[in-house]
Amino acid sequence: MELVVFVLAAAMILVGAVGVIVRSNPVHAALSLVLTLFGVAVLFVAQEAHFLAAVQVIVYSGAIVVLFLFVIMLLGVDRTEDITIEPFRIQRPLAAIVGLGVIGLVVASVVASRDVVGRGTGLEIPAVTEDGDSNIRQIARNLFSDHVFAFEFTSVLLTVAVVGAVMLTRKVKSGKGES
Amino acid sequence: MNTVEYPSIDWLAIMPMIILLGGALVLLVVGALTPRWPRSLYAVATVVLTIPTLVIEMILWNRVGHDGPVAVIGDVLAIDRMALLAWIGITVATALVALSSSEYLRREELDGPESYAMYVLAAIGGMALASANEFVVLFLGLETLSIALYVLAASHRRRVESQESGLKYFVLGGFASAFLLYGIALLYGATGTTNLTTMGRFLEAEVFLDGDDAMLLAGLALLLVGLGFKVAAVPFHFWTPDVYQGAPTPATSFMASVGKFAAFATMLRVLLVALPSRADDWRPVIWVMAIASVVIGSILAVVQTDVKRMLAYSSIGHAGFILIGVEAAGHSGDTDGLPSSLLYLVLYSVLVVGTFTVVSLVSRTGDGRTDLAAFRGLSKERPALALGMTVFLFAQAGMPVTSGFVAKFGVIKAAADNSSYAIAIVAMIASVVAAVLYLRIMISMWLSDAESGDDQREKVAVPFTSALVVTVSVAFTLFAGIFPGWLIDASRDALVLVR
Amino acid sequence: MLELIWLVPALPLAGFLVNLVFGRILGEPKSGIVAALAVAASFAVTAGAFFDLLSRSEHDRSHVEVLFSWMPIGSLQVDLAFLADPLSITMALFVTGIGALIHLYAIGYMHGDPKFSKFFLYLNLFVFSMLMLVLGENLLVTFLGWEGVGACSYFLISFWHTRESAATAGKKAFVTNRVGDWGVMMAMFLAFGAAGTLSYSGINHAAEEGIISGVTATAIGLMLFVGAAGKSAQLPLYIWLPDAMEGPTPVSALIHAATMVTAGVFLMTRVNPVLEVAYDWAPTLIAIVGVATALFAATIAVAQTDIKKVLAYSTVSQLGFMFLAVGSGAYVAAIFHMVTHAFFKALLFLGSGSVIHGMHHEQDMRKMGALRALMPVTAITFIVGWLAIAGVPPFAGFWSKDEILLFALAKSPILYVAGMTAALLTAYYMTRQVIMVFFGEARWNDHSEENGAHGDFKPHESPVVMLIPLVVLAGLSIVGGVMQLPFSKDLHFLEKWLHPVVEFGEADIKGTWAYDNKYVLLGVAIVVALAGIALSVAVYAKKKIAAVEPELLANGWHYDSAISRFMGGPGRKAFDAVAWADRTIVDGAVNGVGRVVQTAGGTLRRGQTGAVRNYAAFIGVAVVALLVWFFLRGVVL
Amino acid sequence: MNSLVAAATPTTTWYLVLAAVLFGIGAVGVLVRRNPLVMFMCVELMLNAVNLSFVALAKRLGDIGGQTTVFFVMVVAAAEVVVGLGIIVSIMRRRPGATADDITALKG
Amino acid sequence: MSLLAAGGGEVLSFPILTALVLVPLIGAVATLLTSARRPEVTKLIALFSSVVTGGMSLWLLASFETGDAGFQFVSKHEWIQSWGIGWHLGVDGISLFLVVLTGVLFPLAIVGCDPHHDEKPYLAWLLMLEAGVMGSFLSLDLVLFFLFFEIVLVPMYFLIGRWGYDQRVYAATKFFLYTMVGSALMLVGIVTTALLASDQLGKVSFDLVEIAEGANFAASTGRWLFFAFAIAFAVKVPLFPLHTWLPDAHTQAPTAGSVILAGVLLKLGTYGLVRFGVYLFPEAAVWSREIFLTLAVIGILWGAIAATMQTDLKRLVAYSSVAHLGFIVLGTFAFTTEAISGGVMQMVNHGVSTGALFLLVGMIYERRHTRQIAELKGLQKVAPIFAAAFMVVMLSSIGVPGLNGFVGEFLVLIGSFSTARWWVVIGATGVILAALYLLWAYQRVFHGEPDEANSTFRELRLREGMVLLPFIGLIVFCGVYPKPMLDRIEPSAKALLVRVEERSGFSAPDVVHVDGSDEHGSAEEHGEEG
Repeated sequence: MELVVFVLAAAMILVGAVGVIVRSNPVHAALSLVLTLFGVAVLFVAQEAHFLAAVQVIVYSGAIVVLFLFVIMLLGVDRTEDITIEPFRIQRPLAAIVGLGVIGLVVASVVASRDVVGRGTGLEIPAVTEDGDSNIRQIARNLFSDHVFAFEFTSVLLTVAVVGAVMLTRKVKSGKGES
Repeated sequence: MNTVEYPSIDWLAIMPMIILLGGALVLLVVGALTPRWPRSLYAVATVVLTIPTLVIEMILWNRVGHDGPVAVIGDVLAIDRMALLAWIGITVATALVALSSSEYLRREELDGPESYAMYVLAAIGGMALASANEFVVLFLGLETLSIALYVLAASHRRRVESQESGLKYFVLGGFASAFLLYGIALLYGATGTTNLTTMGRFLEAEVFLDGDDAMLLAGLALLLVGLGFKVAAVPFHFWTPDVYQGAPTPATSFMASVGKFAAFATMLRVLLVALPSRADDWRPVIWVMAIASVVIGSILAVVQTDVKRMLAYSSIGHAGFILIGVEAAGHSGDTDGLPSSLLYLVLYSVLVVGTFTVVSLVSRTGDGRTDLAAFRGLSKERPALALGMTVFLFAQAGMPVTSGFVAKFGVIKAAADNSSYAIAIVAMIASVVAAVLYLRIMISMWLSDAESGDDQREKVAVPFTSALVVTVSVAFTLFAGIFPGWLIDASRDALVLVR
Repeated sequence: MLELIWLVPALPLAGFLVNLVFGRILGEPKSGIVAALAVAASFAVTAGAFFDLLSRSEHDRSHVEVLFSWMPIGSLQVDLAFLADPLSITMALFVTGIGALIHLYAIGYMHGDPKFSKFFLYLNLFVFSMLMLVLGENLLVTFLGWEGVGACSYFLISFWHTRESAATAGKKAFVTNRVGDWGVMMAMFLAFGAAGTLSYSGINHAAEEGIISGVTATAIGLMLFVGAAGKSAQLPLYIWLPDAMEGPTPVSALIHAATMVTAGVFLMTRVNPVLEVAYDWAPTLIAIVGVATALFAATIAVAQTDIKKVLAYSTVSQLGFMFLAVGSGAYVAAIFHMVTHAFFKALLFLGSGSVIHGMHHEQDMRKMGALRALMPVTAITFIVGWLAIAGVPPFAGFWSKDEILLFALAKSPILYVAGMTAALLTAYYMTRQVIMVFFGEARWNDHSEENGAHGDFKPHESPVVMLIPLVVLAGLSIVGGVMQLPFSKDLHFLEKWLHPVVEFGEADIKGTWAYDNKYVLLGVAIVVALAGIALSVAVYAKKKIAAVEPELLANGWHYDSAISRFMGGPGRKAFDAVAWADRTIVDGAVNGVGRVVQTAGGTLRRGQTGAVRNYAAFIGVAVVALLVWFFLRGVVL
Repeated sequence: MNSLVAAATPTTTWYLVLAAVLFGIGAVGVLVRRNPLVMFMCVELMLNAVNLSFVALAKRLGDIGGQTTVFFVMVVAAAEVVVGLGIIVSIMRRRPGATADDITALKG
Repeated sequence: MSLLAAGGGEVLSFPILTALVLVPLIGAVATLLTSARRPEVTKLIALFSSVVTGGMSLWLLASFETGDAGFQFVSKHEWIQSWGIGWHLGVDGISLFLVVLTGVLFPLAIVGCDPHHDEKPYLAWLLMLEAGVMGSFLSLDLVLFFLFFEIVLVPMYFLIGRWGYDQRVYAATKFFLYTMVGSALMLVGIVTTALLASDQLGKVSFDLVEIAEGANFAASTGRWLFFAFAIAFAVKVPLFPLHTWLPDAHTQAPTAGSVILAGVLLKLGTYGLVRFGVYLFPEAAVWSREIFLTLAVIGILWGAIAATMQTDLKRLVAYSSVAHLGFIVLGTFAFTTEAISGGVMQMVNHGVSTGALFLLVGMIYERRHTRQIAELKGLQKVAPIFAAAFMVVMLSSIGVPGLNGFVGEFLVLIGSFSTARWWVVIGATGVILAALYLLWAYQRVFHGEPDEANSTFRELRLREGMVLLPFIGLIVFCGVYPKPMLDRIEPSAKALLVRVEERSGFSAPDVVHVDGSDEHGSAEEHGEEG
């Protein structure tokens, strides 16, 4: 059962991911991204991160991808991009090296040290109890104990984002020094 | 079971950030509600904002002196002297940049509270980054700083270069921080914690058999990628020249001062607090990065014609010098590396702000004239300014009686102390190569004759605020060059980290 | 009186200073008179010193007068000190004496020259240097004078520096002398290394005590000879002396005949004990070089047409004789000949000067002749000089030359024969000169219109100031011989006088065949001299025999021209090569480094394409590299 | 067959490997795509890969911290998207249809 | 070696050495502060401060305790404790006359030649340069020395670059970078030296004396360190083949620049070799003496030959410097009292005579606006006094006895002969070449009939004569009566030598009453085993 879920989700994820980088039309790419995000969400559930799964679906697939699509439409850059030609000759070989290298090496490392992961740390996360939100509870507790500073600090981050968006998109006053 | 055990909150420790944040918000809100403020009032407000911050940072400095370094708020923020040194440096740099950009923004018709708020918010991010004792906080701080910098880089809406630099910085930044984050993840997997102190203790205690630590090391590798990108060390430096050149000059100086300082502080903390037991693994990498940075930075700088680009490459070289200190710090029982790096950062931050301030003045309206030709005849037109620039350039070249010499001397001493002479010699030779570029700027300022059309050029205006910044920087550069004792001692005190 | 020995050089120096400051104000002729008086005064002092010395017993006829410590450092202690002993006083006497006369002469000769006072400035400076040279108590003071006279001769040769030839000649003299000076320096270093001092007494003493080993002594001796050869115009360094005739004639007389050129002989005599300790081949070599020079120069003199060139080569030749003497251990004879030669050669030069003066600076003998009548005093005195140099008894030259040949024979017949041949030639070419200048038909009339400036061209006798020295010197040339007459030991005044100086080095020829038959030799000498004269008369007066003046000899065996051709050709090329290497290789390397950096930068910056995707790719590759490293560290290593 | 299936229950390592692959694909995407938006999407892929590994590791370590971290990552991602799209919009306004390769005024 | 350690000389109420450094510095600042509208005031201030410095240096000379080998007038203060760097100044027989030379040369240079533009910064740089040079000669702390040694580049760079001739920028940059490469290595050397010494000293200290006293480096280490220093100095000297920056710098520099460059700046190199090379690493110095002797001799000949072939008068003089400096290095590495003292003498003498030569060449340029020998002719006829002055200076440079040039050269050669015989034999031929190139140049420039371009050549003016007079006075005096100098130099030179012999086992043969040749052999053996 678990296996089936994993395989299906993995398939979704990979198909989506590949889609993102091979679909020449940005809109399609965005949609394949959604597929991946869903897959990830599924695996979150499988890993008992229900809250994150929810957030994943809502924030990512919901907000972010929509934002992407919105921008694509806004700028009208939905014209297809020809993937077959590559202006820089070395780019693709390098990409191959990077992709395979990163995947290979990380996988190798992960596999090499699979036995020691989690050595010496606490017990398994308690399985779902009678009130089904223990995961959320735990996150909340963790959030407001260990990570309270980080949590508060996100406010700064978000302020930056907001102010940044304002600064960037305020329309240009016509004037001298145009370049 | 259902209660949350909140951590005790050391308000004083986070007061600087709170002040700055509050100030930034006030600035934003009030600024948004009121019409355009009179000249350079935003800047003044920002400076005013930094004063109490500095005071509290001093108080904290003394407190650490008495009670020793502590990690606060659930051990996520390290309040030790390295952090405080970084905080002070960041605060001062922010104030200087704010001052130097006030007239710039008016000139470029970009005036408004946002930029200043952005500086302040970025500074907060930098502070969090510098004292983060927890990878989550580190990541948040990093992103806050970076995102702010992306915005600042792209903020000159009339210059397409500015937006280009913003885009490049953003794409590559996101790319790099993904690696960083992945590194954190793997470290988390290998050690079961995201807290630097805990991780450090865990790794000290733990013994790894062959291959067991592969994940840990992979994480370390990816972590170094992220950090190396932030400090603009070769081979993660590619963004630097483009972004430095394209970004509005004050933003550039902000990146070069605050950005570098925070990034290096966190790099030192991560490597020395979380991963000291792995020094033998990461030191060689730092060694290579350091040498590559000094050499490539210098060589590429020499062939440039755009001053901002030159300074960008030279900043890569400087990063290399700082990395020499980091490398030294990686040797067991070393007591020079960390202080020398910090000393270098303190001196360099002020230096670079001063330099870029002059550049921003010379670039004239439109922030376009940053090629060597723009500096031609500056000695005739603005002798004092030219003299100031000369001091900065000689300092960057590491000439004695300037802070630059003290900085270089420190790291060289640290390197020699760990008998890594190769790196010291290479670095010094590279610094000679780099001297060429500083000389080239000085040549166009002092030695080259005026050419036709020079007199039609817009005059270089030197507004008071910028003059103030330059003066302060020059004074500091020379003073620290002649009487560096107190700074050296301060950086020495920073040796005791939260562990 | 000896305490005042320092006055001897001091007075000319004073004269120099006076002329230096007031020369222009004094002008002509006062500055000349001042100079002449200065030298005359120092002559007087010298004379006083001479008698003082004479009054002493033979073995403390030596007095050292220390002025101050010159270069005291470490084990090197050099004083600025004077040594008054028979040798130095002898030298000083004729230097100052003849110097005074020539000063007097010059007052007349330089009449009307715009740089009149400057001439005497130099002349005084020269006399000062020369006196430092001869009176020096140690090699270094001598060297001071040695270089001083070199510099002065440079000034004086190129006195008419607007003449390219004069300037070149001066430079040539200085540089050639420098080659010799290198030798002197080497000798000083060796001597210091060996004896730990530079004072003559110390060095000679060390030599006599056998502290200086044979090898070192040989080295010192030869190095000094290199110096002497430079200063005294011996093979192969003689080339500068003929050119030196570019200078005013009094200069030629004073410097290039009487005094400076004899410095080499003086120096060798000074250190005769060292030569004595040296391996035997060293003096022999000196003797050979000497006689070779004598012969060589004589052959050249045969074919010269310039009145002064003849005398110049004859000077070289005569100096050769002196070195023959030195090489044969006949130091007394060397000094003897030096003195007599000083008399008659000065006389001859001054005479020729008088002729040139009378001929309005015409020096070509082919344009002279029959001047006997027009300038009688000059003619007569000149003839006296001629007889003296030709070796006709009882004139001075005869005795000194004979003494030298005596010792030469004692050393080796070959030297004697060569010497005799040289003597023969001397008689020949001097007679030739006298005939061409004073006898025969006048060859100058036909040139009268050419000398447009003074169309009515008529040679005239020189003024009295110029004639007085001639007469005096003529007298000395006649009686000079009495200093050292061979007939009996009691007549060896000079030998007795110099004995304390040369006793160690002087060769003992008693019992040799030559010594026993010295009267035969006298006869031979007379015959040879007369033969030479007769031959010359036959050729140039009677025109019995066609004159042999091959171009080869006229050009001095092409020796000089060969050297200058080498200097101008390969030598210059070599120098150019160095300069080229300095520019292109040494400096090229420096600029090359710069270029390398530039190129490297140019190449590297192509990686900075500006395309964000490339950057990402490069970063990615770096990531992989990092991962590889750490993976190896983790798994493999 | 069945037993085989039963035997092969996905362990953390499977997740980590999957994440690595996803990360790699994302990285490649950044290198090969020219449309800034799509490049940005690929960065999102990479972040998701990281999130996945965090979650998996959190499960394996029995430490909720991992999941909390993911939460923060999402926040950051959101913020990045806002600013990133802002930048892209502002540049695309001036250079419609520009690809990443066209934006190379600064180089050398 | 307590001799050198003893902070000899009476303790002064007034820190004369510090003043020597600070007065010109203050003068420089003061010059900058004067108003541009009153140039005469500017000049006056500059002149005043330089004259005061000169006066102080002379006072130093007067009150210097002859016969004391140690450092005198020592002023020692803490500066950067945390790094063990101190403000430690002192003067001994070796540095004394260089200080005096500096003090004397600068006023003359300031009076002697005016810049064509921007007099104010020109004077300021010049004074800053003086401060730097003084500091370098007086520093007894490695870092302090490096600081001055390096900072000297800046004023010189601007003097050449702003007030030089057509190729000035190239020349200035070359000069700056070339010297910087050397000092880059030296900095590493300095740091390493102090750190290695700290094990034996028990603390990190850059104090020259403390290190020299307390530390004794292993042979191999010492050699590496020595070379780190030596390369820097070899560039500065300049020692063949690192000399090519010199002709460019000299030729392009303004007259005052050349005078100072030749007069004192080059001496930084030779002085450094003595003070920080030989004194600090005797063993390494002895070990490598053959290399330096050979390079020195090559330099002597190479410089002379290259000089002969120059067509530019100033360039010719520059190359002659290469040759002359070769003698100094030769003397330094001969390790005998005579030779080392002679080397120091030569440093001063070369400063005087070459300085004067550059002044004269500068005057020629002022009048004719060319330095090309080919374009000059027959000047002696139109300007006899000028020619005479040139002649005297030239003769001193040729090394005619009775003038200063000879003393140094002679002492170097005679001193070196016992320990470096064959090098001396070759090197002495440089004396011949010197006569060749200078006389040839003189003939081409001053002899002959002047053409119309040169027939209007102006005779020496009173002011110029006043500037030249001290030079000529020194030339004659030092040549005739060098004793006072030698007496002050000798003890320090001896002490240095004693140290060398103690540390390296090298012993200069005792020349007195022993046959040179045998001794020579033994000396060589010592040399090799050292």
